[in-house]
Order: sequence, then C-alpha cells, then structure tokens
Amino acid sequence: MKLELEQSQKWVELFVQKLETNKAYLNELDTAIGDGDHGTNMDRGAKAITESLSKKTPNTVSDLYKAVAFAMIQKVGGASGPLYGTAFLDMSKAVKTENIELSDLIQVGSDGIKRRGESDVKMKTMIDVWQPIADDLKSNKLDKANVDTALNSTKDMVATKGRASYLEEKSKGHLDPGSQSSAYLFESLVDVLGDN
Amino acid sequence: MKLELEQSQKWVELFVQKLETNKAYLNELDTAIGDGDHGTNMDRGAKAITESLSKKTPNTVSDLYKAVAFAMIQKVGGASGPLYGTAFLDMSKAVKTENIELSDLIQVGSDGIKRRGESDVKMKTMIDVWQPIADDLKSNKLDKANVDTALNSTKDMVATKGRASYLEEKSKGHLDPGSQSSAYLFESLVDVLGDN
Amino acid sequence: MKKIINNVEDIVPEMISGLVRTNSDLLKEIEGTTAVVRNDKLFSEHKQVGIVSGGGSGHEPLHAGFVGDGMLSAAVAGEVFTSPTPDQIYEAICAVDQGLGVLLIVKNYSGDIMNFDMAKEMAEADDIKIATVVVDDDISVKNSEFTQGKRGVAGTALVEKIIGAAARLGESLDELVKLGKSVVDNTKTIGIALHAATVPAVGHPGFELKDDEIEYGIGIHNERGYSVEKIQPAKELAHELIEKIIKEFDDKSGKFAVLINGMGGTPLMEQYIFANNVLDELESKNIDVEFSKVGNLVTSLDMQGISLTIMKANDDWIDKLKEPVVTIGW
Amino acid sequence: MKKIINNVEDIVPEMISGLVRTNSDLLKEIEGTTAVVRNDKLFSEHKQVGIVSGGGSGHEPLHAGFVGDGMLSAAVAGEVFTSPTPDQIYEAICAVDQGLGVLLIVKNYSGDIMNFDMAKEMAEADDIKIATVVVDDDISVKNSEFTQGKRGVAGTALVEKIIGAAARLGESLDELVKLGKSVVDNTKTIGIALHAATVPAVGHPGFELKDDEIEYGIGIHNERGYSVEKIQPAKELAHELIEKIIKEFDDKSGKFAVLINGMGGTPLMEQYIFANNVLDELESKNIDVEFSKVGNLVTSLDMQGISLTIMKANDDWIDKLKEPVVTIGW
Ligand SMILES: Nc1ncnc2c1ncn2[C@@H]1O[C@H](COP(=O)(O)OP(=O)(O)O)[C@@H](O)[C@H]1O
Ligand SMILES: Nc1ncnc2c1ncn2[C@@H]1O[C@H](COP(=O)(O)OP(=O)(O)O)[C@@H](O)[C@H]1O
Ligand SMILES: [Mg+2]
Ligand SMILES: [Mg+2]
Ligand SMILES: [Mg+2]
Ligand SMILES: [Mg+2]
Repeated sequence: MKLELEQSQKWVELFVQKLETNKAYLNELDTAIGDGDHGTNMDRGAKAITESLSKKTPNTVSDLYKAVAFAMIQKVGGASGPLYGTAFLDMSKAVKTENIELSDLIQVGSDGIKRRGESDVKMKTMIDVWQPIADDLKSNKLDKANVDTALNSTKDMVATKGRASYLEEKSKGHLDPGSQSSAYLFESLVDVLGDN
Repeated sequence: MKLELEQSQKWVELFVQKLETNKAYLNELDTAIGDGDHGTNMDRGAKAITESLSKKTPNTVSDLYKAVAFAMIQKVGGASGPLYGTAFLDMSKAVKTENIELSDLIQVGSDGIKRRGESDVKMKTMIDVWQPIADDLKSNKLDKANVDTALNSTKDMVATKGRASYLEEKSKGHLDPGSQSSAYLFESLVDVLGDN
Repeated sequence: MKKIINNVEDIVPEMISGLVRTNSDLLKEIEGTTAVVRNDKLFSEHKQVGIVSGGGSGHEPLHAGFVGDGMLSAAVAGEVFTSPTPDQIYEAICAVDQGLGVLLIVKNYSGDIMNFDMAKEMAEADDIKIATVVVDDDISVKNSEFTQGKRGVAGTALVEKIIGAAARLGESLDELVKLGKSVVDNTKTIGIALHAATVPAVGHPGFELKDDEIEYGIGIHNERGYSVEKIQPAKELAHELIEKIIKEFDDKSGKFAVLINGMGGTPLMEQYIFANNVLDELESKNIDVEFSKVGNLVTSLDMQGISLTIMKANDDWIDKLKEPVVTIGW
Repeated sequence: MKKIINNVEDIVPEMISGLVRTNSDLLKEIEGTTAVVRNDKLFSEHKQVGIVSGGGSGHEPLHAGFVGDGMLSAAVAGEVFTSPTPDQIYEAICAVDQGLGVLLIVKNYSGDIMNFDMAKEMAEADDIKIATVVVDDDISVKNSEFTQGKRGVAGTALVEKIIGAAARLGESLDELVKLGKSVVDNTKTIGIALHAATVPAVGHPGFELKDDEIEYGIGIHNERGYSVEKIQPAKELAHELIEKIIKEFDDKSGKFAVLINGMGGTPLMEQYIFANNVLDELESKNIDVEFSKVGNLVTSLDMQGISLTIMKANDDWIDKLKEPVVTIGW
C-alpha cells in the first residue's frame, strides 16, 4: 500500500485540523507532566504547514513531506519540532529515492525520531505510538482501535526521555502529550485510508 | 490639674498596653487609607518605651516624657514617630521649666505636632484628637465620650495631610489611624484621672 | 502569606546584612544602624559632596542598590514602607560628609520629610552643610497647597543618577540643589498595579483586584490609585499612561528620558513588551527619546505592576544618565 | 491570567524588540530572527571565539541580558519555555563567527539539545568550527543514563560568566570546551517554588500550592519537584538546600562561589534575607565563599521562589566571576 499525492495532502490536512482543534487539550496533557506548551507548539507547526502549502503547492509526495518537515523544524522549536521535522524529512527523502511501502515509510519516520531523540520504545514518548503503528501497518491491521491502544499504552509508563522523565515514578498515570499528537497523525491516516 | 510622676507612669503604661493590644486594628485602619503599618509602628514604639523605662526609671515627669519621645523618635520612623516624638519632647521641656497645667501641657503637645507636621485641625490627622482634647481639658470636661467624639469626627473628613490625602474624596468614611492611636493615649489619661 | 523570611521584626536588618555580605567590595553597614555606606577605595580618595537617600524598605534595589561611585554615598533603610528614624539618617550624614556638605534626596511623604528634617537639624547642630531635594514625580496625585502634594516614586532613581553623576564631577552643594530641583520639576511618573503588595506585618495584599482588573495611579506603598479598570493590551496601557504624562509637559520638543519600572512581581518579559509599546507611542508623537531604561528599580515588595517615568531632559542630563556607575542595582 | 502583553503569539518578538530598542548601544537583533547579537564597537575590534547561548523565553535576563563584552556574543530566544529553532541558532552562529570558532552553551533539555544539534550540523556544513557545552546543574533530578539527565538551571549564568571571561582573554575553542565541562561538573543548583509560573498560552499557574506550601526541586519551566512541604523560615530553607547540595561535593575545602537566584516574582528583599542565612549556614560548615551574587538572573516568568547554586571554584574561576562586564543583566 502506498499513499498518492492527493491522499497525502488529505492526510496532512486532517492532521493540521486535529492539531488546531485540540490545542488546549495537548497543552493540558503537557501541563500535567511537561511544561504545558505541546498544544501551542503543534498549533504553531500546523499554521506554518498551512501557510507553506498555500504559498507553494507541492508537486510530489516528497515535496509535501519536505514542506511539512521544514515548517516543523523552522517554526516549532521545543522537542517536538526537530522530532516531527526529522521524521518527515527522512520520509521525504525515502519517498524520493525508493518506491516505498507505507509501512516502511512510517518505519523510516519512527527511526528518524529515535535517532534525533536518542530514544526508543517504552520511554513514554511519541515513539510509543510511531513504532506500534509502523508494526501494525506491516501486518496490515491499522485502525483507530490500534491507534488508541498505542496511545493508551503510554499512560502507565514511567518516562525516561523528555521533560516527563524528571517526574520519575510520578509521570505514571498520564498520557504522553507527544503520543497524543502522534495519535492524531495516525487517526488522520486511518481516515484517509478509509476513504479508499 | 497636674499629673504627678506616678500618674504619668501609669498613663504611659496604659497607653503602651493599648497599643500592643490593638496593633492589628491600627494596621487595619491604616490599610484602608494608608499603608497598613500604623499598628506595627506604634507597637514598635510601645516596646521601645517599655525597654527604655526598664533600663532606667525616670526620676521626673520631664525625664519620663523625654524617654517616651526618644523611644518614638529613634524606633518608630514613619510619620507617627517624629509626630509623637515631637509632642512628648516639647511636653518634656514644658514640664521642666514651667509649673504647667495638664490642659496647657496637652496644648504644647498638640502645637508640637502641628509644627512638625505643618498641619492643623480638620486635615484628618491625629491633631483632630489632640486639639479637641486639649480644649476639653481647658474647660474641665474630659471623659471617654469626648475622646470618642473627637475620634469619630475624623471619619467624615477628607484628608489633606499624610498618606490618606492621596485618596482625596475616597478618604471619607474611614477613621484616621493616628487619631485612633491618639484616642488610646487619651482614654488612658481618662483612666488615670478617674483613679484619682 | 508565603514569604522567604524569618521573624517579621528581623526583615530589615537581615536584608541589609545579606546585601552587605554579598557586596562587601561595594558597601558596608554603618554600625548600629540599617544604613549602608560606600566601601570602595575611590570613596575615600575622591572628595565630593556626600549624597544620602533613604526611606522605607520594600523598594529594593532603591536606595541601597544605588550606593556606589557615581550615584549615592549612603542609603538609610527604614522598616518596611516606613521612613527611617532621624538618628539613623544622622549617622549616614556623618559617615559621608567630607567637608563639602551633604545632600539629602527625600521622597515626598510626610514621614520621610519629617524624619529627614529632624536629622538635618541634628547635623546642622554639628555645623555640617546640608540641604534637601524632595522628589515628587507621581502625577496621579494632585499637587495642591492644601494637601501633602505629589508622591516620590520611580523617578527617584533617575534623580539619584543625575545628582550622583554631578556630585562625582565636583558640583557644589548649592549647584546640586538647583540641579535636583530642576530635574524633579521635569520628571513625571504614573503607575499601575495588577496585584497589590503584601506587607509582611499585615499578611495579606493591601487591596483586592479582580482577575481582569488593574488599578491606575497606585503609589509604591499600596496606596490605591484613581481608578480601577479592566486590563487592556499593553499597547493600550502605554497609550493611556503616555497621554496622562505628556499633558504635563508644556514643551514637547527637545530630548526626553524614559524609565519603564517593574514593581517587583512583574517579570522583565512584560516590562520589555510594555517598553516596546511605549517607544512606538512616543515615536508616533514625535517625542525624541534619547535615554531609556527598563527594570525593577523602584519596587513595592511583590506588587505586580509597572510604572512609566518620562523626563524632559537636556544633553547634560542625558549624558549623566548614561555615565557608567558601579552599583548593585542601576 | 493578568499580564502586560498584547497577543500571546507576539510575546517573544515584542519582548526582543523592546529589549533591543532600549539597549541599542549594546545589542542588535539579527534580522528575521528573535536572536540578538552584540552591537558594541569592541565586538568587531576584538577577535575571539564566539559564544552563543539560547533557549526558551521566560527566563529573562538569561540569555539576551548576558550578551556583551566579557560574556555572550549572541543569544537566541525561542518561544516561551520552548527551544528556539535550528535556523535561528544557525543565524546567530554565523553572526558571531570570527574565524576562531563558536561555542554553544546549551541547557540540558531534549528540545534544546536537539535544536542546537541541528544548528550545529548546519554550521559544520559551512566549515565553521563549533562545539557545545551542556549545562546540567540541577541536582534535584537524578542523573541516570536511562533518563534525560539533570536539567540546566540557574548555574547557567555562572557558566556563561566564566566562559565569557575566558573567551575574552583569548582562550581557544578547545580550551573553552574543557573549561566549560569542568565548571559545569562543579556547579550544583536546587530550587524551590512558592507559586508556579503562568505560561501566557496556558493562562493559569502550572501547578497549585496551598497557602502554606512550597515545592522543593522545581525546574525553570514549571516542572514539579520532588516534594511539597510546609513553608519554613528562611534559615531552615537555607539549611535544607545546603545539606542537599553540599553532599554532592566530595571535597569541601578550597574556594566556593554562590548564587542566590530569584525566580521572577520574589522580591530582592526576600532574596537578601535568604542570602544572609545561606552565608551563615556555609560559614558554620567552614565553607569558604569567595564570590556571591544575588538577584533575578535565571527566572521562570512570574514564578515565586528562589534557587541556590553552589560552585566549587578555584582562584582563576573566582577572578573570572568578578571581572567587570557590560551587559544588561549580570
Ligand atoms: N528524546 C525524545 N525522543 C522522542 N520523543 C521525545 C523526546 N523528548 C520529547 N519527546 C516527545 O516530545 C513531547 C513534548 O513536546 P513539546 O512539549 O512540544 O516539547 P518540549 O518538551 O520541549 O516542551 C513529549 O510528549 C514526547 O512525546
Ligand atoms: N503632617 C501630619 N500632621 C499630623 N499628623 C499626621 C501627618 N501625617 C501623618 N499624620 C498622622 O500619622 C498617621 C499615620 O502614621 P503611620 O502610619 O505610622 O505613618 P506613615 O504614614 O508614614 O505610614 C496618620 O493617620 C495621621 O494621623
Ligand atoms: Mg512541552
Ligand atoms: Mg502608615
Ligand atoms: Mg509607613
Ligand atoms: Mg517547551
């Protein structure tokens, strides 16, 4: 399975919408175990993506991902900016050179985040959504329930990366904000795939 | 009528007690139309008087008033320190040189305050207690009701001296804190005279 | 009330002790007082008119934070929001007199006026040449001969800076008095509070404001102002305060100096945003700002708020404001 | 939430604009960014390794207030509590490189680390010699290889001061990296909050404390600490924090430097009282304090609280801490 340009555009559009709608909720999650700005950060990224795409409509999937990556890198800052930025930059490079399957594409994104964040699964970060979703795609069973499962798995983890790790044991019992924004990304993907 | 040393000591003692008991109330009055410290200031003065008198028992009424004056001048600061200090310093000088009547003595104190504060009656300051009390003493009719009347007269005045004057019309409707502490002084005096 | 203190009665001596111990190159305590005096080598080497200021505590860095070469010679700290006593002021006068006289810079409050006057009388008895400059820059209070007159607030920092620079340059006591009066006449301040200060001995804020209200025209001792209004964007605040202040100047040509002063509980971030709006607004009025400064200079404990001071200056005053000084707080 | 601001989205550019306009002798904005760079004459005349720091806004005067001769060459301001982006950092690096290389001083947060790393990669592509010193002085967080490690907090100001002085003296990039690592290893901080900060975009305090509670071990971004306890007198607080910090030093002989840092909403009065207790307590432990400083250096918006930093120093570092600098905030 692969995503064509139009589908990819739809995907990004839905993601942007969800980020804008849920700005306050993401801030709330980040207030509990971080510094309260994840919603604001992602909303700034969402607006930057929209602005960039309205200025120049990308002609290829690679260009689209690159535009997303640059918007995140240049306008978000914080931890989430370079992480989403690296994921989409690596994905942009991957779709340019190879004829890549969607599951492999998400794996590339997940690997990018791991590299940039020096992190891995079970550290209560967005990786705990990206990696399970990549795996689900490989076995062809991505749906919203899977996204939910991945997201909710972060609730009982003790954070060992990112700001939440300062709370040690007390980080337990809260959803990871970056995992929630990543869940929006993959819920949007499910919506796009459902449209098929 | 004159006050002997023992009576004067009793007077100061009662004043000190009332200041200590009513510290919070004086602060409250000063919070409404001033800066909230009149109780704290007078309490510091009260403690300084006690300390000074315990170190060296005065042998004359003049020495007693001088000790009160120095305690107020050196330990109180603010507006009330130099005002009470000047009143008692002038009174100390007056009892030393002249064989002075009590009513004239209080007039000397009142005049001292007027000089130091460049103030007069009807400005919503302690003068509005000192001057009526001096007048009442001259006509031999000092009692607690008179003290109350003088104090309460400040309630509806508009302040034109001291911090309360910054509030202009809004200073109306509140008792003047310095008048309240002066009322304690003269209630103590009534108590001492009643003991006769 | 939550404060990092020990006993309420020990606040001022402990504060002065902390200040002096962490800045011993610059300051020392005058024994038996809560007054501080310069402790740098230049102080004894360079003869000049002594400059003494002081007042109630709770306005830090004013005044002790302005003691140093090029500004104050000594500062006297009273209890919180309470004028210091004459004996302490007198000690400070004696500690800085080098035979050329001493200038007292006093904020216009009845307590300060009276206590500094008593100290002046004591010093005169010692034949010390002494004079006073009274600062009354707060235009939110009407100046009438029937009242106490205007208060001394944030403009005091600018007055101390200019007089301090002139004293270092060797101006005489008489010249400094003339200079000081002229600077004060040309200095206008107005302040707003978002949240009142909590005086430690009182234990709760001096007045209450709702979650969307600010008070215009507050003093630096929790004195209430002339009106309570809904909070507005910083640029509207700047517009409103500037309108009020600028009316006080007949001549709007020439050079101006500006101080944006934080009240103690308002972070620098907000002060700089406000400063940006102030400069925009003054630019739009063609007011030539040649000196500007932002920071917590004349505070009111933990009050949240800001004040704006505008001074109609001349080249000489602007130079004196810009001269480097060695102090903790300028 | 009551704040003196305009639109929440404009806070950082407006703040930087206010800062630069009121200090144009000292600073200028790097066009198209919210980064500032030295604007004094000496900057172009005196060649040295460029020192760049930065991070989220809301900690003023850190970092922009430390730009100037003898301290930082440039500072990059991100959104409130949010690391700046790589392109802005890259611009700052380019603006200060004089051919001798550039040192980045980065507080240890994943966001800062990642964004500065990306900027470093960009600069390396331009063949700029570049290196990083990571500050992680907050001992309230355990340092384990499985976690993010300790945070960079108030000690950052001391690190920037020492490195800045060394860079001015002509030390090479490699020497500065070595010096920086050694200074960081010997710098330990712990902080307490009486009241959490209100992030403008959030609109309410990051956490709630009761009227008699304080939080031990907070970070500078409203990160909660290791325990909530009843507030104690300043001297008990000093005792408790010093006990925690001093354990971290194996060798308690030699010279020490101390920073008492206000979090933004706590007045200087309380900071000096606390400083007095800190010096008492260290004296009783025979710790030789050769340098001490008090003030709002590394703040957290309007947070009420204080942090204590203790550095095991040597003569050379003490000298570098004492060297005069020309900055807004040191
Ligand atoms: N090292 C890391 N690796 C992977 N994800 C991380 C890492 N650090 C942080 N994150 C993710 O970033 C999210 C926080 O993003 P955000 O709040 O925007 O940045 P910041 O922490 O700088 O305020 C976390 O919830 C987590 O999912
Ligand atoms: N010029 C003055 N003349 C007479 N009394 C005055 C004058 N100024 C102030 N007072 C008195 O002093 C009282 C305030 O004293 P206090 O609160 O101790 O000093 P401060 O105003 O310096 O805080 C006022 O209530 C008033 O009675
Ligand atoms: Mg965050
Ligand atoms: Mg008072
Ligand atoms: Mg007072
Ligand atoms: Mg952040």
